Amino acid sequence: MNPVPDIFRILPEVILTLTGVAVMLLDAALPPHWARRPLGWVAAIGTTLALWGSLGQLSLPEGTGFSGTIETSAFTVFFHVLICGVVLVALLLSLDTLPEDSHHQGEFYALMVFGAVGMCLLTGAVELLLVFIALEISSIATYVLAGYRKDTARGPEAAIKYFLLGSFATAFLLYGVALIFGATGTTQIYEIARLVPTAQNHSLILAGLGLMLVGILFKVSAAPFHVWTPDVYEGSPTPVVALMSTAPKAAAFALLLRVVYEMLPTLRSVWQPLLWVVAVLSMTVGNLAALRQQNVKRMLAYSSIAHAGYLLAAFAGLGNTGIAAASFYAAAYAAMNVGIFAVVTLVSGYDEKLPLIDDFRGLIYRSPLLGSLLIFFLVSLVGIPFTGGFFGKFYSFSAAVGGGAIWLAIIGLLNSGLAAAYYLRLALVAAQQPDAQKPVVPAHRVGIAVGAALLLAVAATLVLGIVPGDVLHAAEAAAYTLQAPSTETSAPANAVDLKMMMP
Amino acid sequence: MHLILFLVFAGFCLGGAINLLIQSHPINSALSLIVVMVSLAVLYLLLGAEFLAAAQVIVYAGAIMVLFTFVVMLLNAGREARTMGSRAARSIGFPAVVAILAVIATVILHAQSLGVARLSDGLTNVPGQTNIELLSTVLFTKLLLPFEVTSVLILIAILGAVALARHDDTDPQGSAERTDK
Amino acid sequence: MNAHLHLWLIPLLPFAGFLLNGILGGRLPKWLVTAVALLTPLAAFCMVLQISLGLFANPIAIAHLPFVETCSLPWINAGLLHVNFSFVLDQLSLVMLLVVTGVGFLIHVYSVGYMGDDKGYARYFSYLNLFLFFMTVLVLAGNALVMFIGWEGVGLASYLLIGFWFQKKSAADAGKKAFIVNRIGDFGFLIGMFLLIANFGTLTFTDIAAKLGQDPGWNGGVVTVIALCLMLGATGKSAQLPLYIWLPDAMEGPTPVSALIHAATMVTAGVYMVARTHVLFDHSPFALSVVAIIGAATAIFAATIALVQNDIKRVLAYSTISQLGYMFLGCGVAAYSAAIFHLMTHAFFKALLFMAAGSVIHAIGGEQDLRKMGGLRKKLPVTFWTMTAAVLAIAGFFPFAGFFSKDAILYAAFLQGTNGKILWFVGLLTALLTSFYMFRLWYLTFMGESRSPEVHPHESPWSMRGPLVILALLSVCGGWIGMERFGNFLAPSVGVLPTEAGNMRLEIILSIVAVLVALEGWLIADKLYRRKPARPAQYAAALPTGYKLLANKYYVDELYGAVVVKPLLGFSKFVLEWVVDFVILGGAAWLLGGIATFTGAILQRWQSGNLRSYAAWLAAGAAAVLLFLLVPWATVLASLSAIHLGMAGH
Amino acid sequence: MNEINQSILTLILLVPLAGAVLVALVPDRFKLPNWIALLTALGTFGLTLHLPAHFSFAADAPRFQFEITRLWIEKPTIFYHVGVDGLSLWLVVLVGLLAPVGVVASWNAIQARRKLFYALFLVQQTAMFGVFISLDLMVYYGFWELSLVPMAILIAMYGRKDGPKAALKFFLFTFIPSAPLLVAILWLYAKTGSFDFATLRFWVASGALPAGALFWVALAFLFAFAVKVPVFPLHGWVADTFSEAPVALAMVVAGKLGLYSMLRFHIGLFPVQARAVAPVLIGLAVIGILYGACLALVQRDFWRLMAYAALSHLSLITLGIYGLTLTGWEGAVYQILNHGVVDGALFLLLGLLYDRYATSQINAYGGLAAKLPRTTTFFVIGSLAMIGLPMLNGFVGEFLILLGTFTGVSKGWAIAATLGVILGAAYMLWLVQRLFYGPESALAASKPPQDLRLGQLAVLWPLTALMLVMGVAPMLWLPTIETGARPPQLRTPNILPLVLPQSASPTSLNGEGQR
Amino acid sequence: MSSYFAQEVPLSWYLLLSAALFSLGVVGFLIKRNLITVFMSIELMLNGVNLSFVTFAQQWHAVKGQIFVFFVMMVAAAEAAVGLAIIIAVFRARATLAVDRIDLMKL
Repeated sequence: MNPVPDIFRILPEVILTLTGVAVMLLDAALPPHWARRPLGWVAAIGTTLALWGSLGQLSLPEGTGFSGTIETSAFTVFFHVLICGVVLVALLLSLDTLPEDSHHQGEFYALMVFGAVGMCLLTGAVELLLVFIALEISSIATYVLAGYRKDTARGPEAAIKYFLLGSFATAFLLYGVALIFGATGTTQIYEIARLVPTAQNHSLILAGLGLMLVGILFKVSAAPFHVWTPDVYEGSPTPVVALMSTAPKAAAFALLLRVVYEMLPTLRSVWQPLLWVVAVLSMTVGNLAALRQQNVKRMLAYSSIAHAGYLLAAFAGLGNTGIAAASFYAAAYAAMNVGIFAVVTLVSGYDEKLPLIDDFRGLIYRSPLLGSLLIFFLVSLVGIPFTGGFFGKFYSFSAAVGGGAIWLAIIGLLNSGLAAAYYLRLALVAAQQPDAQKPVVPAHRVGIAVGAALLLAVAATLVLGIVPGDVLHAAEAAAYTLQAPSTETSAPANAVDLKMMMP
Repeated sequence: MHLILFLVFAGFCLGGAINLLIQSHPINSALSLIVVMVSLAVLYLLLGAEFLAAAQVIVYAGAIMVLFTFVVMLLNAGREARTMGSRAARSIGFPAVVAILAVIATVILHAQSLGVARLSDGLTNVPGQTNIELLSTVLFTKLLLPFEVTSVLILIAILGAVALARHDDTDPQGSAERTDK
Repeated sequence: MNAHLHLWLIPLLPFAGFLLNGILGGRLPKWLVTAVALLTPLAAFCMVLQISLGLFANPIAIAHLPFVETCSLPWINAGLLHVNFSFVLDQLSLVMLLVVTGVGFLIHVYSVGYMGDDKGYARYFSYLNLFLFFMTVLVLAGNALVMFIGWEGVGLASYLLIGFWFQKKSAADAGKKAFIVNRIGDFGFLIGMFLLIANFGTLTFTDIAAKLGQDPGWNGGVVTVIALCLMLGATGKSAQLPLYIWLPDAMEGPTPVSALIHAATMVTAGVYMVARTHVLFDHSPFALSVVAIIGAATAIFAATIALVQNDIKRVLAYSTISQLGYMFLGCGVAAYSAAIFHLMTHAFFKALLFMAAGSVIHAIGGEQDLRKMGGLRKKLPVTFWTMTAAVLAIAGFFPFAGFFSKDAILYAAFLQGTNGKILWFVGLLTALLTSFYMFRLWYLTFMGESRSPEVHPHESPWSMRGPLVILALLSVCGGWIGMERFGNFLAPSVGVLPTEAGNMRLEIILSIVAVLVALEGWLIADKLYRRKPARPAQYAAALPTGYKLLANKYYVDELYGAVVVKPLLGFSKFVLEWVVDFVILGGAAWLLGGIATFTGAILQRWQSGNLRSYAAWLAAGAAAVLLFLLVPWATVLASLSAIHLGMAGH
Repeated sequence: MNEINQSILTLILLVPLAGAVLVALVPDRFKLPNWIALLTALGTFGLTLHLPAHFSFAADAPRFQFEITRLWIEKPTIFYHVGVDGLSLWLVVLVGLLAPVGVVASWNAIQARRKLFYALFLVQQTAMFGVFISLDLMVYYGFWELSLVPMAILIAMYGRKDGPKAALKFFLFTFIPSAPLLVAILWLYAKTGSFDFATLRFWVASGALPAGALFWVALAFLFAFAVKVPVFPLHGWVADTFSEAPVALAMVVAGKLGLYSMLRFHIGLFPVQARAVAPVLIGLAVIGILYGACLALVQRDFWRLMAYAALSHLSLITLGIYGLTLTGWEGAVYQILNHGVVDGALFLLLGLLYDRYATSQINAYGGLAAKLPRTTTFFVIGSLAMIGLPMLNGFVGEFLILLGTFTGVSKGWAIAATLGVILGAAYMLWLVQRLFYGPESALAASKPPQDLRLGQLAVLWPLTALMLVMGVAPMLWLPTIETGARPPQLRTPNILPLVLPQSASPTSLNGEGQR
Repeated sequence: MSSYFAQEVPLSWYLLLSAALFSLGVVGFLIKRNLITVFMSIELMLNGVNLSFVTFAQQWHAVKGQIFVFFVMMVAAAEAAVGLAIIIAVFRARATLAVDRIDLMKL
């Protein structure tokens, strides 16, 4: 019945797991005084292989494996590639910025790779049980990584905040799953989608949806579930922030797409306004709060909240358009955000001696390369054309306008104007004359690994900004596979007949 | 009978949970939580989940809570300090909890065609198949992947726990920052 | 008619001089600069002379005037505006050309001596040539826009030349003032042009005249408005009330410049323009009377100020304003040819007066104060005699040039009914004052004893004396052409004199009255400044208010400063810059930013750092989501089930 | 030749970009960045001259020429669609002309981090070219936004006193209004499925789109453009930007982009809606003319003076545009060119003064004319051109605009505008006087005189000659502009076909839904 | 009286109990001042959810619900290991377990 061996359906995950195990074992096996840096290269190579492997999955016929628990489709491949790419960049970044005498480098790399397993699974899972496990894998990996600088005061605080609030939110998600299970008797996403229109207890489904959304929106740090973000970003090592502000978020967005568009498309009239409000709230709150920030990482944390809002705006779009726009935005956001955190890592240093915006003064004089890159990524975050940020925003709001949510687009774009204020503040500080009175620690040397990481991020941001056609094409293919054509025809958003859901 | 058992253990559950909240010493809270869990195990039994009842006792009450108490002891955690609480937690949180509970309760009460629980009411209709057989069959066929993936989860948890809890001999940085508040 | 007049060469010759001296002047030897500077206007003058001789020799050719020469390529051809570079040669422009190039050339020659030691020699001559270029363009212009080139251009040249000694603050100020005040006049000119295009669709003078002639309906109304707008332009350029204020200050420039630009040629452009567009004025009696009144008022107003000025050039400047008032008076009574006649004679004697004054100033080392002169008659004989001719001419003594032209204007005014009589009387009074202040100047400068014995005056070089002599001859004989012949010659261009109603006897009586009045002026001056030199001071002391009023030029500059300039600057500074720009607009932007930052600060408080409050927010969010999803749903459910039940009931 | 015509616009876009990359790559030695930038700028200018040389005026010639259409992104359908018509042709050349001027103006002014400066300067060039030639709204929007970035960075890095603040102000002022613009573009796309100018124009004219929404869409377009121009109450950024921006950028920052966009994408796309708001714009423009002139009168800093002067002049052009008369349009486009040329020269000179004397306080100057005769001469000529002396270029545009307003709009507004133009002489001549005339100031005496050098003369001479030529022979330009304002197929006199109120013109596709 | 000895209990009662436990867990998170007890509150929430799963498994006769609970337990164990390790790390770094003192990072 299933012509494809199940193992191919989880090829990237398998590769990543093997890599993680290999790193872990090597870490244990190597003599203690040996450098652990090569382990990072092993992890990077493994991630690259996984990326390649997930591209290979494109040749598989679309379908599920392991008794309908995991799916392989253009959608999963899109997000797999995205996640593996981000993890790869984060690994390369860590390679050069983790201190040489750090004791757990091996574990660090292994955790990153294992986290990637969870994220990849999350995008492919079509069984809520697997979703839950995958979510936990990626979460636990990031909890630990967040607290990786356990010798500092802030590291463990970030970890415990992230951990407790994350578990708290996961409990909500789980409750939601339970209620949906209660309403339909199954946890398989396709079956739920099939059963929902005829299910009896719709309020149960709605409650379940609401509670699940709490958990997912927490992961994407959308307002009002964003409160953890600035604190955790501030306390976590910057390479980890580069990872966790992008990859788990992308995975969570994939999950959100799957939940709302694939699992509950018939409830569009219900979740769409909700996401509309959340989108507006996220971007407004994120941008306004970022205006006064002095700490770069906190500022970028607020900015990532705002970006979650921009991305959620795409959900106002109809069917394929919305999914494609959201997927594209996820990619663009990942590229530029991982890039800017890479730059921030290099400037602030792993031990973050220079966390404040004022510490970036004259960056372009101290290090023209880093200064230019910082400005480049900031420009992309502002959403200037010919960078990924622009097309991300463009597609997202285009989808919103297409879905009739003009006000959302107007609010969003005005917000992006507001956002320009603080992005530009940082850029302009970097372009200012350095303060001669204040000695500054020189930025990290840009090594091969970090160079490659930056190159990847820049290239991705530029490709997404100048020739976004292919990526958009992939996103559209992903959208097509996510949403069955039958539901696509069920017409405009607000025209969903409520009676359909009645017993 | 079922009703009485339910009422008794539900009462234990709620009592334990409330006690968890009002006890100020972590050990007492942990013990209250164990009460909740054991009571839940009984309720699982009432709902025909024998395996889970056993797992609840073994895994939750036995393993997890032991871990908790162990850590409480290890860190020598005393009574909760009377710290200045967060006003938001009360002024925002409590109404929110009430709202959540109210909404969910309403939903549950309005749910249609919810069944009833009977003692020894199995899940399977196949004669001769126990619940545990059914459970394991499903677990190792249909849900094989999640099960396998759990191993990664466990691995990662161990790895993480080791990475975080292991005490470093050298302390290259952070000692200065440790004291800052 | 000869189709190859190449009128465009007339302006372009001086322009070539301007370019050569302007660009290369600093590096050329002085003799070459002089040669270029003199030869180009001379060539232009010769060309004009040749053309006019050719015309006079050939009456048929004169009958074919005006001759229009148009550049085959349009200048501007866009939308409603279709303008070519077109030059027109008719009697009017011919007369003007002769005056402009002739007097212009003489002043060039004079300048060679006067400016010989100046560092900016080449620059000076390039500006002078530039002025001639623009002036000839103005005169030759076949349409209003080309005239406007010359119009603004002479203003520019005037600006440059007044401010020639730019390191003197007063000179630079005066240049700026001249340009800006002229611009106010230009405003009227511009609006007039817009109205012309809007109403006639053309700016070409001949077309306008033709259209006006075709339709007798054009009368008053819009034509009046156009005429008044043009008149506003003319008052600016020709220093009439209320825009005359720049001209006295313009005396800061080198004296030959004052002679050329601020006496002989440029300031008469307004008169020329009115004459050029006379058809418009002819169709608007109201505009004409406005012109006449402004002219008469300016004439007497400026004359009174001139009575008490002590700067030799300022006396001449106010006398210029006054004489220009005469010309406008002439225009205002439709005696255009009389006005042009006076323009021509005035050019001769006023240029002469300025150049003689320049010669005096030159001789006594730059001193311009009349009170420090005196007794120069012996030392500067040539200057004295030429100046005397000019004074007699301007005072209107027979048979000097001024007599004929002034007489013609007064006569024409007298014939204009009751109002004309008043105008005539004002003109007569002005003649009295003119005679008085000119002889006052004459006495103070040349008669009596020297009041600055330490200076040793010396006669100017021949390059300066030569033009004086020539102009003196013209001042004497310039009027002998006679008004009638001159008027007949100009008639095709500006129409016939409205004097047909008068008669010879009346004209002679009036002439005698005018001469007697001038004589009276001389006698008073003679009494006050020769026989009883202490009297003026006594009079001044006896009438302190009046004297101060005159000496301070009626406080008009101060008035403008207080009424226009200061309020404008103050308004700009305080209301616009401070209130509008800074407080309102800046405040609005600041407020928006402030609101955003303030909201941000409030939102930051959300981030208390406390885990439990974070959890509270999460719980609140969850509650909000649940309520959002379920509460409206519940009501919908209720209503829908009611419907459902109702339907099931059936 | 055909191949060149096909690719010339792309080349114009790419050459500065390539130059920027090259500048970024070479070492900062021997003034290499300067030379590369100069050569690139000159080369690009040469390329732009190809356009007028091969522009066809034939009655059957297409309106847009040198057109290229290539699919860029399939969905949403974005075409790389570029082309020029009479409106944009000369603007492209103008941008090309100002590039070498800018390089020369920066030659000595920019001493540190030249690579970055010239690279960004050249990127800015590309962005500006892009705005003028794009016929696809998305591509246009891309360049429109892109043009902000190099400007902001350069103002921040090379600003005089408070660069970053001015840069932020500039950026926010111009960036935030483009948000509604993007929404409007997206809305149009959502309704029509196209970003193409011609297609959208058809759609808008067809009456198929809801009129109420279209009004707001047009307003969003206008708002973005009006800030960029700037139109009166939205000029808050101008003064600070002018006083901080490096000379090379100050010459290009105001005016052109916004004014062109008004012509092409506001009035060109939404003639009916533009007509509805035109009275407001006319009023604001006249206020802007007078307001800018009055404020220029009382400025103490010459950059700020130039900023308010620019406000005044740009408002005049706005008046010409929204007067919606053919005369006014031709004058307006011509005046954009004039303004570019004249401002280029004046800014170059002021920049030199600032470089030498390190202050922009007008009062500190005085009496420079004796020491710097050439500077003075060129400055005076530039000022005269600016205040509209006949025979110099400013006059032609000014006269046409005022005439168009007078005859086509309202006599009252025209008179008020003319008054403002007259005021122009006051502040410019006063500036000239305070800078160059009068007794020599301490500042002037403190530095050895150093008049214009060869490189600067090499720029100023052509610019000055151009002022004269443009004043004497405007017909070298006006016919081209007319083909843009009124395509050759339509020879209805004196009326803009775009704004015919009723369906008198074959191209105006007004349906019933619009009035 | 006989109803007290009934052999069946409506599942909604179980669900209400589950909701109550969940809510109490939330309340615990909000009011407990010790990191460990806060964590315990989360366990309480999870237990509440588990009860729902088991109840619904009974409702649908679907064994997946029970398996889900099984997995939740496993995850809880893993979380407990990591969470307690983090708590230990916090204690080492800050020498306190008071929730309200863990607020170095704010605004």
